[in-house]
Formats: sequence, structure tokens, C-alpha cells
Amino acid sequence: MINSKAVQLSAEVVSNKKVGAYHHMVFAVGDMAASCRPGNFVAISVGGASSSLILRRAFAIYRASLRSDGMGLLELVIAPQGSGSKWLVAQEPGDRVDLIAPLGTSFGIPKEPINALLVGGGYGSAPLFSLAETLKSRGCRVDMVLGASTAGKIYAPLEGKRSVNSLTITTDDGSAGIAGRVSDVLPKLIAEHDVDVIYSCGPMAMLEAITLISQRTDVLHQCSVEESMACGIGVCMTCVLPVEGEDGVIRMTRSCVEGPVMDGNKVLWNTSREIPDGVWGK
Amino acid sequence: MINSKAVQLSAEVVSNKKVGAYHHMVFAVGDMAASCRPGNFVAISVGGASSSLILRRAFAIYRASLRSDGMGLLELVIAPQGSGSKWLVAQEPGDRVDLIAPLGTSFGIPKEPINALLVGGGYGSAPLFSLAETLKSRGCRVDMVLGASTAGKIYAPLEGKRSVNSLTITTDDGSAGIAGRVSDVLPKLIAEHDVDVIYSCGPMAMLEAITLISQRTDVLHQCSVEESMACGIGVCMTCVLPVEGEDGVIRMTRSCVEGPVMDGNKVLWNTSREIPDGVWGK
Amino acid sequence: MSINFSTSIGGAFFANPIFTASGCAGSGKELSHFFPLTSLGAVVTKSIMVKPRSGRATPRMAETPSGMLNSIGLQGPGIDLFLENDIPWLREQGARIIVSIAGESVEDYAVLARKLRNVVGISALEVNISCPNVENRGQVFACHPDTAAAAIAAVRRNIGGELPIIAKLSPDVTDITAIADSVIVAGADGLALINTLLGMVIDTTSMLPKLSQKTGGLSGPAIRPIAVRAIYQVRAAFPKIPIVGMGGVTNGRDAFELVLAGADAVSIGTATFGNPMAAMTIKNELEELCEARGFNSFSDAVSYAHRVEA
Amino acid sequence: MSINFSTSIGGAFFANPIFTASGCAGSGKELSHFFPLTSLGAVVTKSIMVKPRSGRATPRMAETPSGMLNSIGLQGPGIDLFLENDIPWLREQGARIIVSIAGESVEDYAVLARKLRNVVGISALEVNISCPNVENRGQVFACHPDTAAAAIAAVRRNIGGELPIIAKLSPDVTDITAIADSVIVAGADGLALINTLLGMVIDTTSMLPKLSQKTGGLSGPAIRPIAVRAIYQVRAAFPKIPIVGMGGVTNGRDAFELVLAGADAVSIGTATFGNPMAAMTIKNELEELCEARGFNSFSDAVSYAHRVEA
Ligand SMILES: Cc1cc2nc3c(=O)[nH]c(=O)nc-3n(C[C@H](O)[C@H](O)[C@H](O)COP(=O)(O)OP(=O)(O)OC[C@H]3O[C@@H](n4cnc5c(N)ncnc54)[C@H](O)[C@@H]3O)c2cc1C
Ligand SMILES: Cc1cc2nc3c(=O)[nH]c(=O)nc-3n(C[C@H](O)[C@H](O)[C@H](O)COP(=O)(O)OP(=O)(O)OC[C@H]3O[C@@H](n4cnc5c(N)ncnc54)[C@H](O)[C@@H]3O)c2cc1C
Ligand SMILES: Cc1cc2nc3c(=O)[nH]c(=O)nc-3n(C[C@H](O)[C@H](O)[C@H](O)COP(=O)(O)O)c2cc1C
Ligand SMILES: Cc1cc2nc3c(=O)[nH]c(=O)nc-3n(C[C@H](O)[C@H](O)[C@H](O)COP(=O)(O)O)c2cc1C
Ligand code: FES
Ligand code: FES
Repeated sequence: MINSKAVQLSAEVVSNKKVGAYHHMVFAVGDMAASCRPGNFVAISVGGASSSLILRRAFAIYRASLRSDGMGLLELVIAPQGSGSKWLVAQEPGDRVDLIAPLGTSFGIPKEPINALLVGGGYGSAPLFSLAETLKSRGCRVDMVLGASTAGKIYAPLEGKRSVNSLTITTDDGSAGIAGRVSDVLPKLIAEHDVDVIYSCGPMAMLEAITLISQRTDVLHQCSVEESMACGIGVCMTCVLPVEGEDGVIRMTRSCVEGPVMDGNKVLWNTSREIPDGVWGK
Repeated sequence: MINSKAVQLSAEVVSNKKVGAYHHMVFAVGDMAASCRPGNFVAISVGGASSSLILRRAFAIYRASLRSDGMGLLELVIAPQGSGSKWLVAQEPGDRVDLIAPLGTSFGIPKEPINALLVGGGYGSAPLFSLAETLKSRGCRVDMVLGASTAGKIYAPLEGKRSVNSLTITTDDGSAGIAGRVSDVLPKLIAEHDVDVIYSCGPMAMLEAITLISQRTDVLHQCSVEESMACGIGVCMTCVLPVEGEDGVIRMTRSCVEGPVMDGNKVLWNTSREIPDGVWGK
Repeated sequence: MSINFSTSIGGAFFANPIFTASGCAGSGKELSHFFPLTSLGAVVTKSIMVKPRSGRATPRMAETPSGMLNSIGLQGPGIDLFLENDIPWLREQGARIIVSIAGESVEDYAVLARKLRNVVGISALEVNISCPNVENRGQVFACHPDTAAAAIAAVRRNIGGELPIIAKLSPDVTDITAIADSVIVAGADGLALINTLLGMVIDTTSMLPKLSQKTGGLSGPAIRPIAVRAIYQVRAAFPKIPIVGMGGVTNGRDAFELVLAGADAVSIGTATFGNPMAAMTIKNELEELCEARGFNSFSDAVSYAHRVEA
Repeated sequence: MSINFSTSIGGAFFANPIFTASGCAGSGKELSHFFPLTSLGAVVTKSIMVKPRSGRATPRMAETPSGMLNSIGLQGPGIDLFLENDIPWLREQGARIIVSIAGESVEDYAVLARKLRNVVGISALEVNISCPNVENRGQVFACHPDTAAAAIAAVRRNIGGELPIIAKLSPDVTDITAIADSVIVAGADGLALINTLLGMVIDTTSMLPKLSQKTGGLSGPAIRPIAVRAIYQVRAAFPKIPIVGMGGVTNGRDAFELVLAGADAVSIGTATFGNPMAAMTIKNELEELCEARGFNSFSDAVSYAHRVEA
């Protein structure tokens, strides 16, 4: 079902700053900020009046905070890619956007202090910093790995870095940190820090690679998936992927309401463009 | 054929002021300003990137001036009506629009000093003030009648008023000037000022009414028509109306290239929704 | 409410003419988070088939200028689970229910009709015939008068007396009035116009069709002029048949346009993806527009664009 | 130019694959104010008929979401004046010329073909069969395989040897490959896909159809997914037939999409209304895209989305 806290509102842009390849944008959202959990996302209308872009765009919540003066702020990290995201990053303080949040599932927070490894690819680091803070506040050890094609696409703000015990960076072109992919450094980090749970967010291929590693090393893996979404609220059935349910049945499952955060081990990966055998109703 | 001076350029909004029901907008257009004549129009792209509005909007040129410092300015008077004009009046100084101008025919300027009566309906007054200035500079007597549904829709700036010998205002609701329509006051003014030529711009029904009066009183009538235009440059054939040519043949004639300024007596009025008998190729 | 805003389709009464479009609101659960389902004229459920269905592989959608393509492929739990879970829930909400059914064979339609004939609380049946007919080289039922009629006749024979049957037609045909004619003869009490148009988007990076199934159904404002034309044509040919109109309606003006063309009710599809409150906004705007144009009753506005002025 | 950007349609050679679309550039005069016509692959002229034609009454157009309706009704001077004025002028410009013809009867097509058979400087004939057939209850030629074939056969019989015939098809049919098949059998050397879709807009103030003729042809980006699908389907069915693609192309990416689907050339229609330089921008962007995707020759990109990957 849809996140029971979801509300639709007109949110004012409070700030918009370019950071490397991304824009860090802050929106005034009032009380709603208090109901956002790490891993939840927002769905925003793009293009303005008489736009040819008719579908909302989904963005992971980077941070949500209800200030003591009652001002609720929602922060996003946005990569200008196609027409929708480019329109969004062109909005200026004072402009308003139509926004629905919080949507989707959130990262499961353990009751015991555990050793957590947070893995982000590109703007996939966005939801991980607020998750890191929450885990820290529960006494967890939090190590982080961020990967991207190149240094400018690593989003790791200073205040974010403070909430992790260690930060490892990988880039495909070697322009920052270790040359290579996050999956190259995971096995060593898992062993080194005696990791109990991996939390991940990034491109689907990365999530799949992490799932394989987590299975080999017997580590839990919660990942935030990214499927094309037309509605973001569970009514269109475009955002599905095959996931094994608690009853052992594999169903085409909506990532906007039963995700984006899912158990990596329950997802059948690399199944875009064909329905795998064994899926219910194939 | 298309106005030989027409150019396409990206023009910066220099100012945008609300005046009554209209917006007076000024654009920086460089040298092109020097080739605009009273009666010409511009065609502007509306809606911005990824807009669902795919056609240009036409606007009469209110004034065009090439300043001594080389800055060319183009001024328009815009009524916010549907989505295109509303988008345009929301543009702020510094924003840029794609604009083609000058387009279409211009008002014929007599070689001799004559008595001219300028008649405008609503924003149809826009092209008449620069026409008045030109006529004045040629020694003509220039009287003006402006009509609208209500006072807020009369566009008659102070500096404009200076260039006419008299200004009569009519409003349907009597909120300014004489209660009634411009056609009510025309016969008296024509007689009073011994008018040789009427120049008009406004809704088609008004132009038709003026044509009837001009025919009865044997006055020449140049009018600027307003038909829906898809291209503004003569390639789409949407903007036509039946006009008698010099050879006596009535053709469906493009108002964007052989207009908008036309001889009112040559136009077959009130023929929207059917092709009148006698039109070539019916 | 100062105008009579109710409507009826084949004898079924609806408090207002705004419905959800099949496949664009699931079974209503998620939308009920945003507004009470009782404020809709009816919930039209996602087309249900005989058996559970995984639907198509992803990517299932592509945004297009003022529209979108989808190839969901009728994912759903099958009629038995649907009747067990969705219908009771909808009844509990007090919603008016129109059940949409879809089959791969004429027999499927018959089976579905039999399963539904004694179900309490359903106001009408919408029969989605824009499905590939596996018995006829995968040709879509709605694309030929005979197959369209066969599907509707199967429903008619098996549904019993009361329940109005609304046949949902595809615009991807040479002559939609011919299809309308055949399904009316076969026993349809009303028509739903229009389903999506077949389209394709090619990803210019992978240089392959973007959807896993290559083609998908085009919906949204882009197709509204096609919907208005189809409704107008069918209304002109069949002055009395009830029509549920749909296709690119995003605001009250759009809904009013379909109503003037001949729609007795208007379904909201893709607009809900852009705005979960779309149906409610449209309902209010449509009512205001009808009133502003001087209609005392919604039904007076229906087909008004066909009038011959003196 | 570092890639081979030329193309050919039924034996006729064009220096680049960007054409104007019939009816969206007149006979090229106005566009020549913005760029030399020689930089186009070809100018496709507005469909010309046997006699002078006033076209339809206004309003002739309505903007729609990401599209527009038109009902120009083939206004034009008739073939004789066209041959006297437009063709010599185009020849003077050095433009490659494709003449589009339209008739109200099979005999009209025959007459037009005879008038054109010995005209010098024409590269191909585009046969617009999306016209009402006055001899057959006003049914559009392109909507039935037999009438479509009859019009093309009449042109084939009368045109003589050399001039390639391009049959322009309507998407408003149940099965466009069936129409394609019939016109190919009747002698078409190439196909133009797609003409406009029949649509309607109702003015919600007057509460009447906005266009004087009620319906009009829908064009622009809104219909691009339909064009891509039609081109892809026809290409899949006829691997070798030359195709001139059109429908909603506004930039190089869009043109590339049609090319990948199977277009050997791309015509620019409605986009020119929004931007007189559209064809030039699109030409440059398409060439850059072909190069960026590693094609040495434009023709290698044609139909590339049909490849089967190992
Ligand atoms: C759960 C979730 C979280 C996301 N979080 C972020 C984030 O924190 N920061 C960020 O920059 N982006 C994020 N995205 C991607 C974002 O939603 C847009 O898809 C992306 O900005 C591209 O949209 P566009 O309008 O610029 O591109 P367009 O090319 O105009 O998009 C066309 C359509 O394709 C879809 N699409 C295109 N690329 C993607 C993609 N990679 N994933 C899913 N759909 C896509 C769009 O949503 C849109 O419907 C997230 C997506 C999902 C599903
Ligand atoms: C030669 C000419 C000169 C004009 N001069 C002015 C001017 O000086 N100031 C001004 O405010 N407006 C002027 N207009 C009208 C203007 O071009 C727009 O039509 C008007 O602003 C409405 O457009 P929209 O996008 O707001 O409305 P929409 O409803 O979005 O327009 C939809 C379509 O209908 C057309 N349309 C709508 N109303 C009219 C109309 N009255 N006349 C012609 N086409 C219409 C639009 O151009 C557009 O293609 C002029 C039109 C023409 C043809
Ligand atoms: C994602 C999606 C799923 C759909 N599923 C169905 C369906 O299951 N049954 C059906 O009859 N129509 C289905 N449709 C078609 C819609 O009900 C509607 O006819 C069409 O989308 C046009 O309306 P719109 O433009 O308002 O969306 C679907 C449309 C979309 C966009
Ligand atoms: C105003 C207008 C006039 C047209 N006239 C013709 C015509 O005379 N002959 C013809 O074959 N197609 C005509 N067409 C169709 C176009 O050539 C083209 O097939 C269609 O518009 C789709 O392409 P587009 O979306 O790029 O415009 C016309 C289209 C428009 C918009
Ligand atoms: S995005 Fe619509 S169901 Fe998930
Ligand atoms: S507006 Fe296109 S020809 Fe006049």
C-alpha cells in the first residue's frame, strides 16, 4: 500500500546550489518533513503550466528536517539529465513545485547496534547520509562506499562525511579515490569491518553486483531500486520488478509502494526485457 | 511574399509592465528595429523548452526604435488570454524569447497630407500610435477612436495621445468615454474631420462594421486583420480570408504575408465557416 | 450542487459523470488515500482476466510529448482473487463499481461474465476488447467487427439480465462506427471510447525499441483530439447509445469537450499519474463549466456540439 | 561532412535525407528567405490537384497538446499554373523537387501523372491518397487497399518509365501493412509514412467544433509514437521498400528515431511552423547523431532498430 503519510503539496524552493555534477535543492514542506524516513522518495511535477511532460519525476530524499521554528525542509540531490530534471534544477528560490511525499518504503533500522556498510552509486548516495545518521544514533558502526564514473559525480558533502566511520570512494576513471567499481572494494570492506547489513542505492547493475557479493558473504542487503515510474503512487503498474514474496511466490512487484527499498536477496535481477520463468501469472 | 526584412533572433526582455488589462513589453532586437513599419507584426515562440505549445503567437508591433546608442527596441502590447500569451507576460527582464520580425504588410502612408482617422479595438490600438506618429510627421491630421468592452481594456498611453489631434473613447459598459461601440461614433467623426482614410485594427466584426461605414461614406479603409496563424511566414495556409485581387479574382489570401494590413473594401467579411460563392477554386 | 450532475449508462445510475479509467487507478485502494471513492461517479477497475497474469516485462512505459506509452500487459490476480479481495473492499468503501474484463478468447469473456453475473454491488461491466485474440493470430478483438461482436455476444449470453455491458473500443481502426455498430447489435448497452493508440518509441542510445514489447498504447493529452473525433463520430451515428468518454482529459475544460462531443460520462486515466487528485479537480471544474454555460442538468450538455442552430 | 549522408528513394538520389513535408512549406518560396533550398535533400511541394482549389473555410486550424489540427483542404492553383510558376522557380533555385499530387477520383491521378510525365527537373512523385474519393461516398483512398491501389496504379500507368512513385499512406487504418502491400503491388516505388490522423477539437465557448469542417488532420510531436510504430511495422513487413518518414519530428533525435525505425529520408512538417529553420537544425543534428553513434554512412543507420543482436 501507499505510504500512509503521503501528502500532496505545493512546496517553495528555498535554495538551489550546484555541487559538482548535481544540484542540491531545498524545499519548504511544513510538517510533512517529520514523516519522511531514510529511503523514502518524493514525486514532483515538472515542466510547469502547459508542459509536454505529463509524468512526475521521483527523487530520493536526501534529508528531511523539521526545524524548531516549525519550518519543515526537504532536501534533494538532482542530476540534470533529461528535460524533467533540467527543468527542476532551473527553478529558483521562491518558485513553487507540486510535490508528493513521503512515498515508498524506507530502510529497515535494526534494533541492535550492528555493523553497517552503506554503498551508493552516483546520486544514489543521496538517501544514505540521513540513513547513516540514524544508524549512528542507534550505536551502529557505519562505513560508506561511494562510486561514480568520475570525481564530479561523487556526492559526499562534508557534513555527511562526519556521520560515517570511514568513507571509501571509487571512480571508473580514477579521478578520485580508487580506480574501479564499488563492487571491487566490497569484499575487503565486508571482512575488515565485520559487516552485518549492506544498505545500497544506485544503478540496477550495481545493486545486482552487490546482491551477489552479499549472498556469497552471507550479509543482509537492503537496496533502493530505481525503475521507471509513471505515477509513483501505485496505480499504473509500470515500476515493477520480479520479487519473491514471503509466501515464496515471485510476483511482478511495484517498486513505488513495495519499494524502493527491498531485500536484495528477494529480487530477481537482470530481468528487464523478459519475464523470468517461475513468475506468478507468466 | 514574406516580408523581405524578416529575421529570426533571440531577443532579451528589457521590460514588462502591466498597464490596465495588458502588458507592455519591450525586447532588445538590435538593428532589426529599423526595418519595422507600422502594421507589421512579430511571431514569438511561447512556452519554453519542452512546452506543449508548438505554434508561434503573432503580436502587432506597438513601436520599434533604434536608439542612438545602437540599441534596437521592439515594444508590444499583450493581452493575457490563453496559455501562450500568459506564458509570455510571465517572462521577466533578462529572459529571452525566440522572435521573428518584421512580418507582414504595413499601413500605406500617403504622400500628401491627408485627414486620417485611426480606429482601434482592444489591443488593436497597439499598431496605431506609431502609425499616428508617422502620419503626423507627414503633415496629416490624425484623429483616433479607441473602443473596448470596458475601461481597463483601452490601451492609450500618454505619449501616444500626444501624437493625435483628438482621441474619442467608447466602451460597451460606459466605464470610460462614450457608452457604445466605435462604429456608433464613426459617421459623425468622418464628417466632422473630413476624413480621407480610415486605418483600423481590432476584432474582425469591428473591421467589417467599419468597412460598411467606409463604403457608405466613400472613405478609403486600410485595416489590419486577425486570423489564427500557425506559421506566420506564409507556408501553412491557415490564416486565409477571401480577398479580391487586382485582377478582380477573389482568392483565399494569406493574411500573414499579404496582410495583416489589407484594403477593407477588398475583403469579403463574415465568411468564416464557409467559402463564399465566387471564390476562385470553390 | 445547483445543477443536476448525475448521469446514467444503460440504466445504471451514477451520482456524477467522472469515473476512473480502467488500468489507471488499480482497484481504487491507493486513490482512496487522497479522496473518498464515493466522490467518484464510479471506479472502473483494472481489466481483470480469467487467470493471474504477470503482465509484460519492463520497461513498460515511455513518456512521449504530452502523452505516454504503456505495455503493462494486463497484470493482475485473475478473476477469483479479484472477487475475493477487491470487490468486497470496494463495496465496503461504498464506491460505485464498474468491473472491466479482458480475455484472450471468446470463451474467456464467457467465463468472466458467468463469474460476475451474481456478484452483488457491481453497477456495470466494461468489456475491454483491445486484447490480442490468441485463437485468431493474435489479432486484437476490437479491430474487426466480427471478433468484437463475438466477444460482446459471449458476455451478453452469460451475464444474465440486469448488468449493463459497456464495450470499450479501440481507435486503431479504419471505421470506428462500423465496430460500434457490430457491438451494439451484439448486445452492448453502452460504449467506452477510446482505448489507447498503438505507438512506439525508440531509445536513440540503445537504438532499440524502448519498451520490452516494442509497441505500447499511447494515452494522455496527445490523443485527446482523436478521442473527441471518435466520440463525435459514434454519437452522430448512434444518437442514443450511452458513451463513456476518455482520452487525454486533464481538466474540466477537456472533460467538457468530450461531453459536448457526446460522452455521458468521462473516465480519467493518465491524468491521475500526474496528479492523484485529477479526478476530483476535473469533477469540480466540469460542474462549474456546465453551470457557467447555462445548463441546468449535466445531461443537457451531453452531445450539445451536435445541435443544429436555427 | 565526414559521413556519407546521402540517400536514395526508388532510384532517385538525394544529397541528404531531410525533406520538407507536403503542405508545410508551400513551394519553398518563403523558406528560401531563411536558407537556400539546395541545402535540403528535397522540397516536397504542397499536394497539387487538377484544378484550382479554394480549400476549406476558416477556422482551418487548432492547436492541440504538442500538436495541431488542420483542414486546409488542399488549397492550390491547380496543376497547370503550378507547372507554369512553381516548378520553373524551384528549378532556378537548384532545388531537388518531389511533386505531391492529390485527386478526387482515379482519373484525376491519371491526369496529373500525364501532366507530369515529361516535366524536367522532378526527382520523384509523392502520391497523396489521403483524399476523399468523390466517386466512392467520399471515402478516403488511403483507407482501403483496393482504392489505394487503384490511385497508385493510375499514376503508374501514366507516368512513364523513370519517375519514382512514393505512395503516402494514412495511419487511420486497421492494418497499415495491408495498405502498403496493395500499393507496392500496384507499382509504388516507395512509401511516405505518415499522413495526419483524423481529429477534432470542440471550442468550449461556442460549444461547436472549432474547425469549419469539424474534423482536421492531427500532426506534430503528439503523433510521433504513431509514426514510429507505422514505419517500424511497414519496414518489418517490407525490408527493402524505400520509406520517407514523417510525423512530429522537431529535432535531430526525433529524426534519428524515425531512421532507426526504417525511414530512408525524413520529412519535416509542423516543426517548420514553430521554427522556419527547423529542417536545417534537424539536418545538422541528425548528421552529428549518426556520426556519434558510429555510423560511417547514413544508410547504415536506416532500420538499425530492427537488428537482431547475437
Ligand atoms: C525511486 C527513484 C529515486 C530517484 N532518485 C533520484 C535522485 O535522488 N536524484 C536524481 O537525480 N534522480 C533520481 N531518480 C531519477 C529521476 O526520477 C529521473 O528519472 C531522472 O531525473 C531523469 O528524468 P528526466 O526528466 O530528466 O529525463 P527524461 O529523459 O525526460 O525522462 C523521461 C522518462 O523516463 C524516466 N527515466 C529516465 N531516466 C530514469 C532513471 N534513471 N530511472 C527511472 N526513470 C527514469 C523519467 O522518470 C521519465 O518518466 C530517481 C528515480 C527513482 C525511480
Ligand atoms: C496579426 C495578429 C496580430 C496580433 N496582435 C496582438 C497584439 O498586439 N496583442 C495581443 O495581445 N494579441 C495579439 N494577437 C493575438 C495573439 O496572437 C494570440 O492569438 C493571443 O495572444 C491568444 O493566444 P494564447 O496563446 O494566449 O491563446 P491560446 O488559446 O493558447 O491560443 C491557441 C491558438 O489559437 C490562436 N488564437 C487564439 N486567439 C486568437 C486570436 N484572437 N487571433 C488569432 N489567433 C488566435 C493562437 O494563436 C494559438 O495558435 C494578434 C494576432 C494576430 C494574428
Ligand atoms: C498504464 C495504463 C494501463 C491501462 N490499462 C488498461 C486496462 O487494463 N484496461 C483498459 O480497458 N484500458 C486500459 N488503459 C487505457 C485507459 O483506460 C484509457 O482508455 C486510455 O489511457 C485513454 O485515456 P487517458 O488518456 O485518460 O489515459 C490503460 C492505460 C494506461 C495508461
Ligand atoms: C497545415 C498542413 C498542411 C498539410 N498539407 C498536406 C498536403 O497538402 N499533402 C500531404 O500529403 N500532406 C499534407 N500534410 C501532412 C504532412 O505532410 C505530414 O504528413 C504530417 O503533418 C505529419 O508530419 P508533421 O508532424 O511533421 O507535420 C499537411 C500537414 C499540415 C500540418
Ligand atoms: S509508478 Fe505507478 S505503480 Fe509504481
Ligand atoms: S500563418 Fe501560415 S500561411 Fe499564414
